[in-house]
Amino acid sequence: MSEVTAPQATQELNLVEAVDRALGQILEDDPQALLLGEDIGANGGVFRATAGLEARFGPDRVFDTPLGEAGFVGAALGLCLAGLHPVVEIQFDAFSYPAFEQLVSHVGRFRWRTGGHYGLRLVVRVPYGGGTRAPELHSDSPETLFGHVPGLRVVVPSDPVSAGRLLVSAQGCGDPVVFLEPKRIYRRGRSPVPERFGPTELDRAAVVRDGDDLTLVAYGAMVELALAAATRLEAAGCSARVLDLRSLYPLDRESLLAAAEETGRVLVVHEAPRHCGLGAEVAALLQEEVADRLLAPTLRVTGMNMPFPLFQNEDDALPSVERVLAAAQVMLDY
Amino acid sequence: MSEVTAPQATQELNLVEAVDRALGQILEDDPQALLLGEDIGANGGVFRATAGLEARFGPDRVFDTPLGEAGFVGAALGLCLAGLHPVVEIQFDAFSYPAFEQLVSHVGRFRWRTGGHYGLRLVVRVPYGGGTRAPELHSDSPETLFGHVPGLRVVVPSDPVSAGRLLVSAQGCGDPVVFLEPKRIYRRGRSPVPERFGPTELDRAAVVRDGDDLTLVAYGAMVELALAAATRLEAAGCSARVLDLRSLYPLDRESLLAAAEETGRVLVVHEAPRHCGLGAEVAALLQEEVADRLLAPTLRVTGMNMPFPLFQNEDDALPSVERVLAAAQVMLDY
Amino acid sequence: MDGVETILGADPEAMVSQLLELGRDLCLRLFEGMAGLRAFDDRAVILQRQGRIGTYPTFYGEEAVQTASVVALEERDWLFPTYRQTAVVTLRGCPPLVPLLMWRGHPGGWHDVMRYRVAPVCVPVATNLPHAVGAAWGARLRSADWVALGYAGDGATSAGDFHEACNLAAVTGSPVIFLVNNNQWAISTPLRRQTRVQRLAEKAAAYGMPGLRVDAFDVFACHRVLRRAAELARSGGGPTLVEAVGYRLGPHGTADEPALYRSPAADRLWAPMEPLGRAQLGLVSAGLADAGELAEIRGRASARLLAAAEELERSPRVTLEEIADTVHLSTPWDLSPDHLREPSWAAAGE
Amino acid sequence: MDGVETILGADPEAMVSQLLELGRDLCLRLFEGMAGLRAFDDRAVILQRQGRIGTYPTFYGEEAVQTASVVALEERDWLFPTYRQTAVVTLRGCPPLVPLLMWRGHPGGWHDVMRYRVAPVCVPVATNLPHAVGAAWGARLRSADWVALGYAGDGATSAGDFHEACNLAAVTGSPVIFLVNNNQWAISTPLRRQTRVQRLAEKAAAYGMPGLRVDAFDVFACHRVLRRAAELARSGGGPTLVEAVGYRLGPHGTADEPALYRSPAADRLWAPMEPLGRAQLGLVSAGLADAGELAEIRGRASARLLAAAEELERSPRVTLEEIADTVHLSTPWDLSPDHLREPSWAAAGE
Ligand SMILES: Cc1ncc(C[n+]2csc(CCOP(=O)(O)OP(=O)(O)O)c2C)c(N)n1
Ligand SMILES: Cc1ncc(C[n+]2csc(CCOP(=O)(O)OP(=O)(O)O)c2C)c(N)n1
Ligand SMILES: [Mg+2]
Ligand SMILES: [Mg+2]
Repeated sequence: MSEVTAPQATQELNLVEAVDRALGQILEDDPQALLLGEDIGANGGVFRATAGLEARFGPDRVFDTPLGEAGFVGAALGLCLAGLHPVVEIQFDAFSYPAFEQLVSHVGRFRWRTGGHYGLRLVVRVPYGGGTRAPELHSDSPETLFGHVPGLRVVVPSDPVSAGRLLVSAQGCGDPVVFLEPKRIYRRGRSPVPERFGPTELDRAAVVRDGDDLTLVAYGAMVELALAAATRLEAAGCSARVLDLRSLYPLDRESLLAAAEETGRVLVVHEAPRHCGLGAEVAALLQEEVADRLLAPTLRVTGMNMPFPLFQNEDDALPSVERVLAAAQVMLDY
Repeated sequence: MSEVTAPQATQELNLVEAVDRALGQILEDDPQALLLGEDIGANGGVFRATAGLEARFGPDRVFDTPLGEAGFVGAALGLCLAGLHPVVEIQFDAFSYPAFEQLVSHVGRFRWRTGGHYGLRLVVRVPYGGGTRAPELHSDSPETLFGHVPGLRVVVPSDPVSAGRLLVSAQGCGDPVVFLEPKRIYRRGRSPVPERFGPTELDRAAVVRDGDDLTLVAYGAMVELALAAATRLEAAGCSARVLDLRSLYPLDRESLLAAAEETGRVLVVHEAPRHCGLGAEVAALLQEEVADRLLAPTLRVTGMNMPFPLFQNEDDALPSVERVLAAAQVMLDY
Repeated sequence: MDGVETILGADPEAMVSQLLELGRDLCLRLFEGMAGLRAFDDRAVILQRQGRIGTYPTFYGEEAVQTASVVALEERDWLFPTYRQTAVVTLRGCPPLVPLLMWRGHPGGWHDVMRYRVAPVCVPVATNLPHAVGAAWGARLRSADWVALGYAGDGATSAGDFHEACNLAAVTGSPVIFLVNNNQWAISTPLRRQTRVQRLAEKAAAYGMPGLRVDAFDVFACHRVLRRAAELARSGGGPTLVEAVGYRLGPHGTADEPALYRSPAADRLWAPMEPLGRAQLGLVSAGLADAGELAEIRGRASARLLAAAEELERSPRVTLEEIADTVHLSTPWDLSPDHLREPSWAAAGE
Repeated sequence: MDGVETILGADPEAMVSQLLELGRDLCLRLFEGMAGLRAFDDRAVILQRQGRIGTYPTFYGEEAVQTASVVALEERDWLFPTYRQTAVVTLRGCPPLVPLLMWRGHPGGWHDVMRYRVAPVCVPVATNLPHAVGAAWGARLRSADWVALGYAGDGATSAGDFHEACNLAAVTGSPVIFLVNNNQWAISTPLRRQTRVQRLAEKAAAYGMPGLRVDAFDVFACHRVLRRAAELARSGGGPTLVEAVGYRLGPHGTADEPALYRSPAADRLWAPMEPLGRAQLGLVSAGLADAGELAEIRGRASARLLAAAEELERSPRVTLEEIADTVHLSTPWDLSPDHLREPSWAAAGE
C-alpha cells in the first residue's frame, strides 16, 4: 500500500461513519476480508458501524454470529488459517472478557508459535469507554489488559480521519490488532475525510497540538479533553502540547521522550483505572530514560480503581478539564 | 480472630505444605469453608497443595469439579450467596483466563453491586510464574491483570509462613482475593511454621531485609532473588533494603513511600511483562508522591513484553541477580 | 406449538377446568403479578422517552414467564435475573423505585440482594447461570431446601457459561431451574441463526437433565411447569431446563430498531398473544374474575408506578466518594476521599 | 460396548471380511502410523526419565484414534491437536525431532503450521475447537474442499469453548469433525464426575449434528468412522461429533500418579485393549501381514526415533533476542536487542 497523496473528493463524516466507510473499503479492496460479530448484518451493528455493509457485500462477508465471543474470536483465528482476514466486532468493551482467553492464549501468541513465520491478519474492534449514559458493563476501558499481554497491538483513534486510516492500516499490518473505538465520540461531530483512507504508521503517536511548557498525553476520547485543557492553559500563559498516543502497545517511545525533553513536563490522561494503567507505564518509561530532563514529576489524571459507576456519577469518575488543569498547575508550580 | 501469641509447637514445612496446612486449618475452623477445583480431591491437586484434605474433610468439602473455570468460579460466587466460603484452585496461571470474565464482571463487582453491604468470602488460589521447566502456558504471571480490574485483592506470599498466614487472612477478610502462589518456590526449602497460622494484615508489605542505600521491591519468587542481590550488593558496600510487597492491590503506600524517603532509590523486580506491570505502578506512585526524595530514577527489572518462552530460555527471560545488580549500579551511579 | 404445554391455548373446556383447578386465589395472584410488571414496563418506557432514565430493555410480553417464575417458587428460593428481568425483584416486595433508579444510573438502584434473595442484575449474557448453580448447590451442601432459578434468553444458550452451568448443575445434582425465555430473537439475530436446534429444551439431554417446553404467553401454564420443575429440584431430582416458547413482542430495547431486521407482519401475527389480555380472557370465561376487577388490579399497579416515577427525581445524589467506599469492606487508601478525586500529589503540590 | 462401532471386536469372521475390504495397503499404512506414534511415545517417556525433556503427557493407547484421524483425512485437511496429540504432525511428514524439541522447551519445537496444515499444539482444554471451526468455515467461504478436525478429551466436553465451537459449526454448516477421545479420565477426574451423560456422542444432538461412537482401540473402525464423518463434511453435510470410546491406559503424564485416584484392577482390565497388539492380531488372523513384517515396521519406527533423540542435544540454542524477534512481524522497540535484555536505562547509565 502506498500513501494516498492525490487530492480527493472529501465528505464530512463522524467517527463511527468513518469506521463504517473504512470497513467498506477493506471489504472492497481485500477479497479475503470479512466481518464477524453480533448484530452487524441487517442491523448494521448496535452503533451502526457496519450499516449498509451486509447489503453491499452479502451475509457471508458481513456475518451475524451466534452469541459467544470466545467461540467467534477463536473461529476468527481459524479463518486466518484458511487464508481469510476477519475483522471482528465485540459489541461493547466488557464483552471482550469472554474472549480474553482466546486473545491472550492464542491470538497474541500465534506468530511466536510459528517461529515468526505466520501471522494473523485479524482485527478485533471494540467500542469502549464511558460517558454515554450506558448501563453497567457498557463503559469499561480495557486497554491496559490487552496491552499488558504479549503479541497484541492496541490501537485507539481519536477522530474520524485517524479512525479510518488506523483501521485500514491495522487490517493490513499482518498481525492481530485490538482496535478500541472511543464510543463516546462516535458522533461527536463530522470532519472532512478522504474518499479512500490511505495507510498510516500504526505505532506512531501524533502531536495534535504543539507546545513547550507541558505535554498532555492522551488517547481516544481523552484527546478532545486534553485539547480543551490546553486551550485553557494557553489562556493562563502555559503552552501545552497534546500528544495523541494512538498506539498503546507498542508505545511511541520517540515521541514520548521528545515530549519529555522538549517540554520537561508530561501529564497522562486516561479513563481506565489508575493502578497499572498506561499512565503508570509512561511515567515509568520517562523515569528510566529521561529522568534528568524532567522539570516535574509525571502526574496522572485517570479513572479510579473502582468499577465504572452507574451513569449518574460517570462525570465524577471520568477525567475532567478541571482535574487536568489542577494537575498541570501542580507540575508548573513544582 | 486475634493474633496468636502463645508459644507453639512448630514444624518445618515448605511453601506448598504450608498452603496445604492452612487450607486444612480453614476447613477445620470454618464449617462453611469448602475447596473447589480440578483434581484437588483424591489426587490432592497437581501440586499436592490439597493432599490429604479430601480424606480428612470428605468429597463435598474438597470438591473435584468438572472442567470449566468460568463455570466453577461463577458457581463459587453462588455458593457465597448460599452462605458458604469457597476457596477455589485454578490449576495453573493461564487457566485463570477462562474465568477472567467471571472474576472481572462479577466477583470483583459484587460488593459494589450491593451498595457495600454484602461481600464474597471467596479466595481464588492460582499457582503462577516461571522457572519450573513447565510446558507452554504453565508459567504466566497474570498479577497485573487482576490488580488492574476493580474489586479484587491480589496477594502473593513469598515463604511458608507468609503463605499460611496470608491465606488464612485472605479467607477471613470478607472480600474476594486472588491468591497467587509462586510455584517455583513451592518446594524451595522448609521453614519452621506454627501449628496454627495466625492472621496478619493483608495489605502490608514486609521489610524482609533492612538497608539504607537502595530498596529492592519484589514479591513471590522474586523476593529470594532480591535477597540474593542484596547480599551481593552488601559485599560491594551498598546497603539494600528488600521490601516484599505481598499485596499487589492495594499497594502498601506507606511502606513504599518510606522506602523511597529512607533509601532514596527504589528498584522493582517482577516476572510479569514490563508494559503496565507493577513496576510501572510503583515508579509512577513514587513520582507522584515523593519525586523530590528520589536520588535516582525508579528502575525496573522485569519479564519482557513477549510470551514467556519455552523453558530452554526461561532463565533468559526471568529477572536474574545480574540484571538486578546492573540496574542497582546504574541507580547508585546516578 | 409442538410439544409446548399450554392452558390458555387448550380447548376452552379443558382450559376452564384447569384454571378452576389452580383456583381463584392463585390465578388472581398471577394476574396481579403480571399487572405489576406491565405497569413497571409501561412506565419505564415513558420515563426513557422523557429522558428521565437511560436506555431500557423492555420486557413487554414476558410478564407471564417472569411472574410465574416468582409465584411458582418460594420466598426462600433464589432468583438470578438478567437485564430483562430487572423488575422481578418488585414481586418479592422491593419498591419499584429501586429498579427504576438502576435504569436511571443511580446507585440507589442496587436492590438488597440478601433480603429479596434476588441476585444483582446480570448484564453479560449467560454469566448469571453459574451463579444460580452455586446458590443451588449450596442448598444441597447445607441440607437446606431452597432452589435457584436462572433466567436466560435463546441467545444465551449459545454461550459457554450456559454450557458450563448446565453441566456443573447436573454433575452436582443441584436444585436449579434454567429458565430459557425463547423469544426467538437475540437483538437482531433470529433463532435459526443462533442454533440449529430449534427446540431449545432438547439441549437439556446433553446434560442428562429433563427439558420442558411451555407457552411463554400463558402465565398459568408457566406456573404449572415451573412448579413441577421446582418440586423436582426440591425433592432431590436435580436441575431442569424449562424453555418458555414465545416471541419478543417489542424491540430489544429503547435504542433498537426492529424495522431494520424483522418483518412487521410476523410481529403482527404474534401481537395477540400478549399475556395479560390472554389471561384476562381465560379468567373471565372461567368465571374466576370479571373485567372490572381485573381493570382495578391494573389500575392500582399503574398508580403505584406513577408514584414511584415521581419519587425518582427526589432520590438524593450519591457522591463518588460514597460509592468508592462500597467497593471493599475495608476501603483501600486509593479509594479513600483523600486520594480518590484529588490524588495525593494535589496535596503534595500545595 | 453399547452402540460403539468396532471391527476388531466383531466376531472373527466379520472382522476378517471387513479387514479384507479395507485392503492390505490401507491396513498396513494404519499399522505403520501407529508404530510411528508408539515409537515416539516410548522414546519421549525415556527421554523424560533421563531428564532430557520436560514433563510429558504420554498418549500410550491413543495411537489408533490418532493414526486413523490422519489417515482418514487428506493432506489438505486441517488438524487441531492438543497437548496429547503432539506427534500427529509426524504422520504428516514432520520429523519427530520437532515435537521432541517442543517437549524439551526448545523453540525449534514449533512445527511449520502452514506446510503440514497442523495447528500449533494447544494447551488450554477445548480452546482449539473454535479454531477448527474457523478453518472449516473458511473452506466453505472459499469454496475449497478441505475439512478440519479438532481433538478433544472427555474432560474438554465440559468446557465452554467446546459448546461455542459445536454451536457455531452447526450454524455455519462448517465441515469440521470434533474428535472426542473419551479415555474416561481428565487427570484424576473420572467421566462420571465430569458429566451426567456418559455417552458423549449424545451431546451432538444439542447442536443438531450427528454423533458417532467408535472403539478407540480399533484403528480400523476409527478409520472407517472418521472417513464417513469426513465425507459427510466434504460433501456439505456439516459437522460431526465422533466419540472414540477408550480408556487412558497410562498416567495423565509423567508427573501424574494414578495410584492416588484409580484402581490398578480397572487398569489391568483395560490393558489388553492396547491398540497395536490388537491390530496385529487382526492383521495376522486375516492373513494380511505376518508378525515378522509387523515387527520390522515397528523396528524401523523405533530406530527413527532413536536417531531423532540423538539429534536432540545437537539443536543449537536459540537466543532470547532471536525469539523476541518472532513475536511481531515488525518488532517493536521494546523487543529489539537494544531494549530487551538491557533496558535502555543501562545505556543511559553508562
Ligand atoms: C457476553 C455478552 N455479549 C454480548 C452482549 C450484548 N447483548 C445484550 S442482549 C444480547 C442478546 C441476548 O439475546 P437473548 O439471550 O435471546 O436474550 P433476550 O435479549 O432476547 O432476552 C446481546 C448480544 C451481552 N450482554 N453479553
Ligand atoms: C482450560 C484448562 N484448564 C485446565 C487445564 C489443566 N489440564 C490439563 S489436561 C486436563 C484434563 C483434560 O482431560 P481430557 O479433556 O479428558 O483430556 P485427556 O488429558 O484425557 O486427553 C486438565 C484439567 C488445561 N489444560 N486447560
Ligand atoms: Mg432472545
Ligand atoms: Mg480424558
